[in-house]
Amino acid sequence: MSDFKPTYLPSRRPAEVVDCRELTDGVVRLTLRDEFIAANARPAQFVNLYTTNEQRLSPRPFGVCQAEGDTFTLMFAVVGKGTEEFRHLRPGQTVDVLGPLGHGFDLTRSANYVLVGGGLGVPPLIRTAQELKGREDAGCTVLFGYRNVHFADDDASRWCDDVRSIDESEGNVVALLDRWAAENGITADRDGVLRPVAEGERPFVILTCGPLGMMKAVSAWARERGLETQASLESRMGCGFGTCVVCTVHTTRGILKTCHDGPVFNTAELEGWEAAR
Amino acid sequence: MSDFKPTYLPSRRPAEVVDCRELTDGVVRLTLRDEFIAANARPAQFVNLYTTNEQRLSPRPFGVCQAEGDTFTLMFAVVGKGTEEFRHLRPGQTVDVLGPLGHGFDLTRSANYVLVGGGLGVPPLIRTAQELKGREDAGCTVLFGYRNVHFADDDASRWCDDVRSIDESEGNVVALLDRWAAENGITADRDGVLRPVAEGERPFVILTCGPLGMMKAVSAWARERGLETQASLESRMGCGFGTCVVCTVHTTRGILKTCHDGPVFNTAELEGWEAAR
Amino acid sequence: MSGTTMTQTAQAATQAAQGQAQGGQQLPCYFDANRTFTWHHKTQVAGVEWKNPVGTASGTFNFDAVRPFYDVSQLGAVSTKGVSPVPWEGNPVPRTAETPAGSVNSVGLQNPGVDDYLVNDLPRLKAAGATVITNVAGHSDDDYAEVVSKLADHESDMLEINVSCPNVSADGLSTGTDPVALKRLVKRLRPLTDKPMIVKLTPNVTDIRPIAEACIEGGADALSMINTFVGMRFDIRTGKPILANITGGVSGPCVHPMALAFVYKTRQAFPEIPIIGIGGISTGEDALEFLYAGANAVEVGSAALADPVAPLRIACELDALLDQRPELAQALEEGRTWQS
Amino acid sequence: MSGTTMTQTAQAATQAAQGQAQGGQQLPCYFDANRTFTWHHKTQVAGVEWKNPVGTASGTFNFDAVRPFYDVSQLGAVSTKGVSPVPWEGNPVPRTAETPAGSVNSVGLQNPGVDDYLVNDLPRLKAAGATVITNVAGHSDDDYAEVVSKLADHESDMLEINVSCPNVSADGLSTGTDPVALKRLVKRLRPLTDKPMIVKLTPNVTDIRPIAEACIEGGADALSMINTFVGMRFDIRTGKPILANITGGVSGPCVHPMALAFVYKTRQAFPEIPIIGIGGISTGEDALEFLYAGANAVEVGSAALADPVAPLRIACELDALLDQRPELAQALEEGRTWQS
Ligand SMILES: Cc1cc2nc3c(=O)[nH]c(=O)nc-3n(C[C@H](O)[C@H](O)[C@H](O)COP(=O)(O)OP(=O)(O)OC[C@H]3O[C@@H](n4cnc5c(N)ncnc54)[C@H](O)[C@@H]3O)c2cc1C
Ligand SMILES: Cc1cc2nc3c(=O)[nH]c(=O)nc-3n(C[C@H](O)[C@H](O)[C@H](O)COP(=O)(O)OP(=O)(O)OC[C@H]3O[C@@H](n4cnc5c(N)ncnc54)[C@H](O)[C@@H]3O)c2cc1C
Ligand SMILES: Cc1cc2nc3c(=O)[nH]c(=O)nc-3n(C[C@H](O)[C@H](O)[C@H](O)COP(=O)(O)O)c2cc1C
Ligand SMILES: Cc1cc2nc3c(=O)[nH]c(=O)nc-3n(C[C@H](O)[C@H](O)[C@H](O)COP(=O)(O)O)c2cc1C
Ligand code: FES
Ligand code: FES
Repeated sequence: MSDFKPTYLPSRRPAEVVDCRELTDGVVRLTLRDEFIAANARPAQFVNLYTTNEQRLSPRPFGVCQAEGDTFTLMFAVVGKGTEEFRHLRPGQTVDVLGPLGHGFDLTRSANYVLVGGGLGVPPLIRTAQELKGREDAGCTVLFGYRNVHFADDDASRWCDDVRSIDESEGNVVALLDRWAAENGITADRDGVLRPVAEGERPFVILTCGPLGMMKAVSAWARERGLETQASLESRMGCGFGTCVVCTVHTTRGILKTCHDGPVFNTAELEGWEAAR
Repeated sequence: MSDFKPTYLPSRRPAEVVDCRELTDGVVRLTLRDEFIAANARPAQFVNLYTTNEQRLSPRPFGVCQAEGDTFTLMFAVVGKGTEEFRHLRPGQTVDVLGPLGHGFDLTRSANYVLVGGGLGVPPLIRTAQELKGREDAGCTVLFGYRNVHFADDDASRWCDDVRSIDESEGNVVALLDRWAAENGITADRDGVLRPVAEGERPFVILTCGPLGMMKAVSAWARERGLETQASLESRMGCGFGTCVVCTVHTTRGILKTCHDGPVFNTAELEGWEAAR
Repeated sequence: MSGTTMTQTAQAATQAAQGQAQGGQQLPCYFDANRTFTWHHKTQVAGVEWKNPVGTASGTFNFDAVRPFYDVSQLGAVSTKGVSPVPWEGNPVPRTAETPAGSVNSVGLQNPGVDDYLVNDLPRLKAAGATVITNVAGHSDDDYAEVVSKLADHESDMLEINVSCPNVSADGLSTGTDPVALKRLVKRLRPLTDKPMIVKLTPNVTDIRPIAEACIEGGADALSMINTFVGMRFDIRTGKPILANITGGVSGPCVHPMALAFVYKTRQAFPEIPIIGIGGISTGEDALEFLYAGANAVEVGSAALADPVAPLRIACELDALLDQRPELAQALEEGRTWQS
Repeated sequence: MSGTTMTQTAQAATQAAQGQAQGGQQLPCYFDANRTFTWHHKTQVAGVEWKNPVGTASGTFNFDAVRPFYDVSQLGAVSTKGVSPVPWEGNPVPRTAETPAGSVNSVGLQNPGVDDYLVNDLPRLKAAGATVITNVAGHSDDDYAEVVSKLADHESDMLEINVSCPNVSADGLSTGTDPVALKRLVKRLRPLTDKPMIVKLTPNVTDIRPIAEACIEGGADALSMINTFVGMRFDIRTGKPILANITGGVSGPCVHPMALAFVYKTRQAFPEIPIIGIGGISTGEDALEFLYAGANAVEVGSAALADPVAPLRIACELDALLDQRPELAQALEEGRTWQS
């Protein structure tokens, strides 16, 4: 890692492709070399990728999944033209990146973090598990819901001993949460009050990322049990770094930008969020 | 070569890059594989190349320089964004091509063809020399004018025994023509009448391609000596195959399209051409 | 709506068009016109049936130029180069300059005139089996009237009155920007022919709705939009405009989002009038967006300059997309649209 | 005009920006803002000196967002997000969709209002050494008057009256399309401030000249153009518009040729009025074309969304291009243009 301390952050720049492979049909893990991102990307921060097709100038934001040495990985689903292009990246090629961007999960508390992910919401949670691995004062449980193939369990298991997952044939991620809650003696009584945390025990904090419906269900589930939830949101972005104001979200703190003030928000501050849509 | 006789010509398609090398600073020889172009490109016909930059959709026309087997070569100067891109093509990559396009030199006469080229006008003339090589009823002399490096002499010499060239430090191509004329007893008398072609001797025909000023000078020189000149013209093109009518040229036959009716025109039919501009 | 031939063929075409991936670079499209086409989804424009919703746009189709590349009768329709009463020379060269994801041209409606058209172009196009839209150009109301009268007894399937070309009049403006003049013109042309009359509109206006209204009130059977935007480029070596005519008309993918808004706004204001969407179409998906905006059909322009077979490829891609959208396909077939 | 530092640096920057070639693929640009800048070529806009001719366009510059990336005082000027009398919420999301070589946005002028601006934004921008153009937004003449009055005693260097945003009013039209309303507005604002007042024009008009004339007669010190074109996109999976607001404003490289024509036509009609060229600039060469069209300066918009340092990179590239064009550089420095 270099000692160079520039006044200004590096802006958009090419990053070398180290590896690019399909984990399952249409889900790709991309490893890129960029010292700055590898050294600085906090859990749930994201990077913009840019296509080489000069007709497509908008950023494609992706949560950083893992960071090691001077490389980092992303994990993405092929859903449109940009991801279709990135799927075909090969080692030695470059792709333009900008980042790390946004504000990630707040992991400052000494807590047992429960990482609840669905579909392609799992990458930022894997980075979170990685970050928590070194922490003596924090615990980590991973609960992932997949459509079918459990594509991210291996990567998550590198950083967390307690990875559980489920797919559509078996149920959804809330079922996993229920099971986990039962094991940990967490119950929602009639008043939605959590069994009090025992003296000296760490509180539980839910971190979630995935489809909107899933995150809302998780947040509602947690609220009923008196647990804090931090959710990493998605939004169509015009810049990704706080300039264009196209990615707004209504919060108790006012209208904020998903890219710059988020993507992570405490769900308590998301106005009428669990009900809306 | 395949026996397939389709009803319709192949349209725009990718061609494999076989070789791409810089002959001198900013002049590139590009070898592409395309059976159809290799088999069909007549002298002074051209092909369109298309960039991969999706902001640049206009065709880049280039005269076919040589055709061998299922490959053909182009020779181009790096002058702008498209040629800058093509300069970096590497074997195994592809580039989109369309062609062969246009009407080339009329070589039906039994004649001694004098190929007068300047700068990047030489490629179609090299293809012409190649075509004439097999002809018992035709002669071929190549006269090339360069800015400095004689980059195309080697390629021309593959097809023609009589290649002469000149660069700016030595004079211009009209000086070469003068020398050639003297050797061949061609003189312009006061009335601009050529020494009559002797019985049984083949007439001389000038074929020229290069900068406009050069072609006009060559055409004027030839007219003074009673020689026919065919010139291969350039024009900014919108399609290259006769649809968009942006490449017009005024002729005695009316307003014609450089791409479809040319690029080769007998200079006698180009209205006020030698004088204009 | 029969046979699986086309479904398969069109899918193959679409796949080929989307390109097979190769080391991060998309293989450019290669569409083979040497095959049999079966169309599943026709449309209607002002009562005229198109065998598919994809036509060519005026000035970007030339029979002699493209007949070596594909069977023009397979298109929904072909719109010809603008035809004027007498031959027009057009503008000096250079007439084209490249722009980001587009180009700007100043052809200036060069054409050999209506008499030549009726002898040399139209009969051959009809003999080739094409559904022909004759595009009509003029410098004055008299010009238009003369051409429309001469066309009335000949075999075009539709007329398309170009009131929008920014090249011809002194400062790039045209009848198409003035509702009063436009209504007068359309009213005058209406009785001169029984053929369905499309009026083709310019985007260089503040509000398209009064313009569209003028056409409808004047008796237009359909609208097509958009023609080109006024634009220009400079040569940074000389500091001079690239086009000899200084300004020209911008077209290509760059105008697609604007063209969609023109069609959508017109459709919202006028639920019934048939609309042909034009502007920046280079894939079946681009065409589909126009159908969702409320168009009955589309015309492909600049894309046909970058690849002569593009209109046919796009027709194939759209046919496959419509296979998956029976509701939209049904509406078009019945002369309705997605928005009506 | 001293020192060779910048010439070399700017050339290096330009080369980096043009990309080093690598196996047929251009290496994307990488501009390093961690260095010292020396500018050779300043310009003047309505008597205000810009240290170079490149500013940022309104809505595509946010101090907090870009200060980590570069020193904003190095730009010719920065135009702020439109400021309204009270906070505006803007439109619902999604507010952006991709278009060919551009994008369409429907932010709807969200901003925290002029009082917040005067406390939180302006002082910090000035403290950072920026030349500040405060962009003014309004739904009514009163709105504009209120903002301009409040700004009058504060430290912006120029005001830019946005009479053109297609997002705010019901159907995407605005004061900027009506010469009478526009002249009335500018006349009313003129006496409210001593600051140089730029009027920013919309391209969604039939003819820019009467619009420009209205501004000049109303007392505008300068014009900036263009704002965005009305456009939209559809989601082909749902058949619905992508933007929650249905239509939005199109910007990016796609509008460059149109923007050049707007500037050129205005300059031909009005040789004296200072003009800031805006639209589709993503390289120094794009900016240079505006100067050849007759602009005194330029503003960079969308390019700054695809790369925060783009305006500074473009300023470097343009500085190097002007080194080779002493005549043009001289004209700008003296407050003249290439066309005057
Ligand atoms: C903060 C953040 C983190 C994300 N992290 C991941 C991740 O780790 N893995 C992953 O698979 N996906 C992630 N996404 C979603 C991802 O950005 C989109 O799937 C991707 O941009 C689609 O690009 P495309 O070109 O294939 O789609 P297209 O539909 O062709 O894209 C067109 C435009 O729409 C935008 N767009 C389309 N879908 C989305 C979307 N869901 N969210 C935001 N913009 C969209 C694109 O960025 C582009 O500008 C994240 C999104 C955000 C906002
Ligand atoms: C029939 C024909 C044959 C040609 N053969 C050759 C050849 O064998 N070798 C060679 O080096 N050059 C040849 N040229 C010129 C060549 O087409 C241009 O140099 C090339 O298109 C420049 O592309 P660019 O992207 O580098 O330039 P840019 O300036 O970036 O191109 C911008 C646009 O302008 C067009 N353009 C620019 N310069 C020319 C030009 N001189 N002629 C036509 N269009 C131009 C481009 O095609 C493109 O559409 C030929 C031109 C024609 C018309
Ligand atoms: C070279 C060229 C010539 C054109 N000539 C005509 C014409 O004669 N009449 C007309 O109505 N439109 C003409 N147009 C406009 C097109 O028909 C079409 O409206 C426009 O190009 C937008 O579509 P596109 O983006 O698909 O090209 C011409 C366009 C081009 C590019
Ligand atoms: C996201 C976004 C927000 C914008 N907001 C404003 C604004 O508040 N006021 C304004 O006058 N123009 C606004 N514009 C228009 C730009 O300032 C500029 O005129 C336009 O984008 C064209 O320039 P470009 O092609 O370089 O982007 C906005 C543009 C974008 C892309
Ligand atoms: S995406 Fe631009 S502010 Fe969030
Ligand atoms: S370039 Fe289109 S007709 Fe010649």
